[in-house]
Amino acid sequence: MSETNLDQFRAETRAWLEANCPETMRTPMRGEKDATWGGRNPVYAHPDQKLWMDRMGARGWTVPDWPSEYGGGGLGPAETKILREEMARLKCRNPLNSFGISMLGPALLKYGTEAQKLEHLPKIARGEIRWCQGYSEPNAGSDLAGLATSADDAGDHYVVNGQKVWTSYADQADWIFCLVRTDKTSKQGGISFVLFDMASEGVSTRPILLISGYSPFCETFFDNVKVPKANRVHDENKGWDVAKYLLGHEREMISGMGLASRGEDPLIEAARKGVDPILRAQIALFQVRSQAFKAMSERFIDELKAGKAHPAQPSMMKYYGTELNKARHELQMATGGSDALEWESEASNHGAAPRAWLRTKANSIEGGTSEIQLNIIAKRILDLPS
Amino acid sequence: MSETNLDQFRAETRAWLEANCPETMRTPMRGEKDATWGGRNPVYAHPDQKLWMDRMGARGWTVPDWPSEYGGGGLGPAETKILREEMARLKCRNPLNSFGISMLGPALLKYGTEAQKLEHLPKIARGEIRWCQGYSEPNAGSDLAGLATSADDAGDHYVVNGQKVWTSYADQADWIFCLVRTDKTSKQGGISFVLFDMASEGVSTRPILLISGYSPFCETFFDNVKVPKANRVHDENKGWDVAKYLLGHEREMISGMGLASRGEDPLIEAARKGVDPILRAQIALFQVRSQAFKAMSERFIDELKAGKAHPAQPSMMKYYGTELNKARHELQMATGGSDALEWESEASNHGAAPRAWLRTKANSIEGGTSEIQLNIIAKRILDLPS
Amino acid sequence: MPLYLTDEQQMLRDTAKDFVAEHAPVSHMRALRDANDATGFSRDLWKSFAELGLTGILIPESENGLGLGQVEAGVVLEEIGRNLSPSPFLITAVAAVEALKGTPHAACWFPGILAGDTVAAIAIDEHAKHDGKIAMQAERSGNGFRLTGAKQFVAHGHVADLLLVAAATDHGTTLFAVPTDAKGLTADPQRLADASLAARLTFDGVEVDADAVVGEVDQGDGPLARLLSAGRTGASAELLGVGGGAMDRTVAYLKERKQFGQLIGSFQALQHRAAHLYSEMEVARAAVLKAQQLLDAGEDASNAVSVAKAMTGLAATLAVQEGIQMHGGIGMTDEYDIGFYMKRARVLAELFGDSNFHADALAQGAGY
Amino acid sequence: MPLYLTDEQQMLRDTAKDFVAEHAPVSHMRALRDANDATGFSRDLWKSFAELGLTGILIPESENGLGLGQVEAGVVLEEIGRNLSPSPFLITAVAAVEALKGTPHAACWFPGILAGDTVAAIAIDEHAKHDGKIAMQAERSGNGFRLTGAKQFVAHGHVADLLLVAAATDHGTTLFAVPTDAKGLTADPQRLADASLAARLTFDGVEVDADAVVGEVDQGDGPLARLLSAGRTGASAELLGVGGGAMDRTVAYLKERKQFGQLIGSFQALQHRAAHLYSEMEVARAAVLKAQQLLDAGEDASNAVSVAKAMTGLAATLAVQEGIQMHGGIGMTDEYDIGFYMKRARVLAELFGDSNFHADALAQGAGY
Repeated sequence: MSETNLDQFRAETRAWLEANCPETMRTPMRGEKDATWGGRNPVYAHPDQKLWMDRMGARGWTVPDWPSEYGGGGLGPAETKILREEMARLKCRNPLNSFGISMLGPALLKYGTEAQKLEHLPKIARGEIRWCQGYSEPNAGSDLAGLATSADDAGDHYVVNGQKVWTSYADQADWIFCLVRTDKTSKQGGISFVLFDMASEGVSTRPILLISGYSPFCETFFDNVKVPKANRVHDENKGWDVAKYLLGHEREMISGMGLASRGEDPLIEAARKGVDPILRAQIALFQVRSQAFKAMSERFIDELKAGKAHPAQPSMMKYYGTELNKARHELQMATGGSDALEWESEASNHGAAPRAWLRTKANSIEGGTSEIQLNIIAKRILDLPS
Repeated sequence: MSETNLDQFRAETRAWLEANCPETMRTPMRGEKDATWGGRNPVYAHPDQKLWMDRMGARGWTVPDWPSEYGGGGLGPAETKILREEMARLKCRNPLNSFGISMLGPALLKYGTEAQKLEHLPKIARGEIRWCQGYSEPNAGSDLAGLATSADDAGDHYVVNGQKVWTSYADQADWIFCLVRTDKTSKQGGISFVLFDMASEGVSTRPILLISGYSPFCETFFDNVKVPKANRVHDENKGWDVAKYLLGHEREMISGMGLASRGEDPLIEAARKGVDPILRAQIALFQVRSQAFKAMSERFIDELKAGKAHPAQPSMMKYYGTELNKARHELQMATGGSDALEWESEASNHGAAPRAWLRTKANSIEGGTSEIQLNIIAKRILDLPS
Repeated sequence: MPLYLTDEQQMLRDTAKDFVAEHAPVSHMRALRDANDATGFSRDLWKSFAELGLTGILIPESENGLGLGQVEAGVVLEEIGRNLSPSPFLITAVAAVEALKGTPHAACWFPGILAGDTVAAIAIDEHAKHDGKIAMQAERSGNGFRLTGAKQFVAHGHVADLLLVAAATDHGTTLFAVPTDAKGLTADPQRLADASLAARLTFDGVEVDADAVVGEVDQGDGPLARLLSAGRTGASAELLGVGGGAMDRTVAYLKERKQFGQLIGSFQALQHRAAHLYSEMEVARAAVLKAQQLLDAGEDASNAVSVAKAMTGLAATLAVQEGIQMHGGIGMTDEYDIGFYMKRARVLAELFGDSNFHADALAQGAGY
Repeated sequence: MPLYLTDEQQMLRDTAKDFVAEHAPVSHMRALRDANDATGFSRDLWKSFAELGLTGILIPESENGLGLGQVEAGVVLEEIGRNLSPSPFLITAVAAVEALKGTPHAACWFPGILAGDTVAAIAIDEHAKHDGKIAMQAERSGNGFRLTGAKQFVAHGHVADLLLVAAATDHGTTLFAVPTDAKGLTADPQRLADASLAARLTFDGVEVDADAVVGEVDQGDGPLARLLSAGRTGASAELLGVGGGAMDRTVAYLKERKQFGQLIGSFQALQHRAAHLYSEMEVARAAVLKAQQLLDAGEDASNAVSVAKAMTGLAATLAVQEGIQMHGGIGMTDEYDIGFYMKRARVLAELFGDSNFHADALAQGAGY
């Protein structure tokens, strides 16, 4: 697209967003509850969330760079960037949070059959189906090779038995993408990647109460769940390839956490109101890393799109971004003093600050611990010996 | 000794020190060159150094808690502490720096024969013989079990061949205490601890120029050096016990490094003159650890004397103290700015600050690296598995 | 005085260790939380403390207490910290007793404390950060004073019998011992992250008699300093227990959890981090004992107290952070106790000034 | 503009990499040091830089330069840093050129710079810490000014042909281009820790003409800001090379050194530290490129420049510290190059403001 056409695209985009993004969706989110997840049984803190999601979904702008035949916006990189910039300018909220968008979608685009893409991607784009991820197991932690959930061959389908843990929002999800063992003789080689409806017979979930007082994760149990083989993505026993590809996308998403959210940085706002001189120094030094990492995130995305990023670079982003986010919340707790210790009061928005702080402690654990990322960097980027 | 007698001892000690410690020996040392090492070929930056060493040596107060029959002061713990306090009060310089005092002496007191004690300890106490330590070897680094310097049995003596490295002041030392391999079939079990004169035929040294521009260490070569078996300390092949015992004493000494030297803390003095607010914060937080470690040093010495310290606690002291000392000098360099970068000028006292800073980088390497200390703490104190 | 526990102190430690672990382990705190307990601690447990004599640990023998010092109080506090036991011990038996000792208030309040009936609260903080500034006004009113203003982060403030309040008077600061049923005083208890309760207090022209003054009018800095020294040192000791408890659980977990077919405690990167943490905790322990001994010897301890509070804040924070990270996913679950350690450490780190506050105090004290 | 090097920039990098590694490797710097070289760099090497056109990298094509930007200058500086090559490039070809560009002084000085004959020096600092404060006086004197005062940390100050001096005038700061043979100007060269030379300058009533003013009288903040932005960003790029060079050598050493019968690079604790270091260096690299691109685009880059300088200071400092520690004993010897990296990093970290200075500037810029 030429410069002139891009300018025109920007003008049209701006006009459309101004006309279609409700005012309420241009205010900062007050917490996780304001996030829009869609799905069969959606929950909206405000009706404008649905309006905004539907409008964006209809244009495919929830997934602007996916092909339009799969419900995407069909935009090129330059247009996608313009859309992102214009949304930032207007402070538009994200119209749809979705593991379908950030994780499964890219994997389906790469490994899915045409039928799988046509079936699942448009529903993801429009927020009709909410997905969850079945990777971790109670005894496999960071060690996916120890995966035990079994999928026995029963002709045209598999029979799945086992247990997953840390399944994000499994109790609210409609479908799951799931790693299962189809061959017990090999470790990483015996894993397949399958999709199935959480309403299938034999699926049950149990929320896990976290130290933050919230339950974003579940234990998920499979008791003789029938999964059609047509729902397997990529070849049998090749699920590890899909999983690795998808984990890279997950890390990319999670690594954005070190950055301040759009709009004012609450840490800087607190510092402006006055903090002790040592905390001020700590915040200033944090800003150095935080702003440098912001540049790193931009560089990483640019390099990724240009195919210039080291394949293990997502590990570095995940490590650095999550550690930074933990540090940010430690500093925010310090600025808040005893106000930020209140757990239930109205004034504290029901303990938003301490709950968010505690929630960040999982950042460096979920999606591969910091230790795993450092191992990967050491081995795959620095080529250090075993 | 009763309280009254201790008070009397304090009064007498104070009077004696006031009468016998030259004024020049009550001024702060301006650098390593002001240290008194004694030996056959002593070097004194000021003649009072010799006077002060001789006077203290004659009373055995260079080693106040050694038995008087071996040249020590024969003082009990309470008197020793009083002497130390009174010396600190008068700001007396250390009369004698000596690896004989800090390392070999304690090992000889524990493992030496009566003849060895009588021969060596009094000369150490009076600063007549300067000792060096032959532990490290070029390919053995932190890994003493890989020790290769051989001592072949030749009846009443050994014939020693090999090479040591990092021998502190070997080019200025009179005698060496040295680990040699007397049995090649066992690793740590085949090592013996021997003493010999550096003037023996076949001994040669080569100073190692360090990044600080100084050469406190040497490579030391042994070419068919004859060492009488009577010079072996403890049993043959039991040198490892002596070495470990001695290393503990060395670490104890080195761990004192995290503490500011006597008198004004130069870091605080610099902070008082004005530093940027972030450096001020860093210095303040450093002071927390530095003063806490001062308490830890007191606690460690008290526990050690009472036999309450964990046998591996010297590793913790060595680790913490040396890392703290490196941090201290990083901060001092920051306070000094470009003044502290000058390497040769008169104003900078020939680069005292940057040379001292660079010197500290060896603290966490010599006498067992920080990594080795952390291994020891993990294994021997925390009992973590291999 | 050598910098380790005497045999007697060691014996007290053994007693306290067994007692607290048996009567108030972490499960006790969890049960109170799950029951949404409105008191913030168990009154029965407080009675048991009294029966052992512990509530009077700092009360002179002449007044029927144990007549012991900060070292001994710290021994108890460390076990309270290690077991995350909700208890008025720090505020009542340590900080308040230290402030009242030697004043006419002692005769009034000590018997109740000794009996395990009385609980005190301390109202100093007026902002979210402890900053040592007292702006709340106590105006002269008849024979006494009228207190107007607000305080926050007042542990046990909603159930206390006695309130120690610092307020500004004409020519300085004055410390008041205020009965909690005084008219015009309202307490709004808030559940904190660690499930403890602290109140926001509002003083709406609260009238107190002249004899509510602790020490002299305008001379409150003295008793306040004693209160804060004991409170800070005690909080440091409790933090030592919290950090130490977190570390012990974590090291134990490293020895039992397997990954990639190996005990995770055999991974060198974790070993080094655990060893570093051990070192920090040991150094913090020395700093606390130093402060306690100086206070007990009646020597100037202000620097040492700040070092102790700052260092335990740093070390315990590291302990709980490493604790959660090394536990991995299960460390994030409410079901495991390690998360409670993180929450409690945060609250104690903030109490009576955080590490930065005390580092800054050290710097100011050193003249920079 | 994507945040990576264009193909042309990548080609320049390859050229610079080969050229600097061949003509000015660390052994070149070592040889100069061992010879106690009094110039501080090799004039022949500077000529070679000129022959490649590099001395004019920022000089507009219309004035016979390469007309490139900060990104390209940084590419060269990174290789200079990686090889610890003593060179006037940063001060002369980057900072000074940027200050003189578009002024009448360009015509006077650029030809000499392009030819590799002219070397510049920059006299800003008046204290041991770069603090941005200019107190040195330039009094009106006849048609010109009389400069009195002292400057320090002036790289190449004793051999430069041109001196850019910031001084206080009646209503602001003025930047002067002073010939180094001016009467009353004395340069006292000092060997620094990294074996480079920097001068302490004394101005004893140095008379300069009015046309020595760069830009306008009292309006020196403009050219000074351009000079400092380019100098800081350039120093950041050089630090990236120093840190990167130290890291590369260290990682290589981890793959060759054995201890306890194993390559030390297989020890997980060292692997994690190396991986952390890699991450810091990558983040620093992004920060530098961001600042360079913003400067080249003519956008406000003051925050980005401070982030770059502060972040490279932190990352390179970690790189050299880990470098020495992981090399163990031999890292402490003068014979090994890794120590030179530590020394050079220290000097560059201090140049034009250290990490703390820039973190503080960020804080002030953000209004806290």
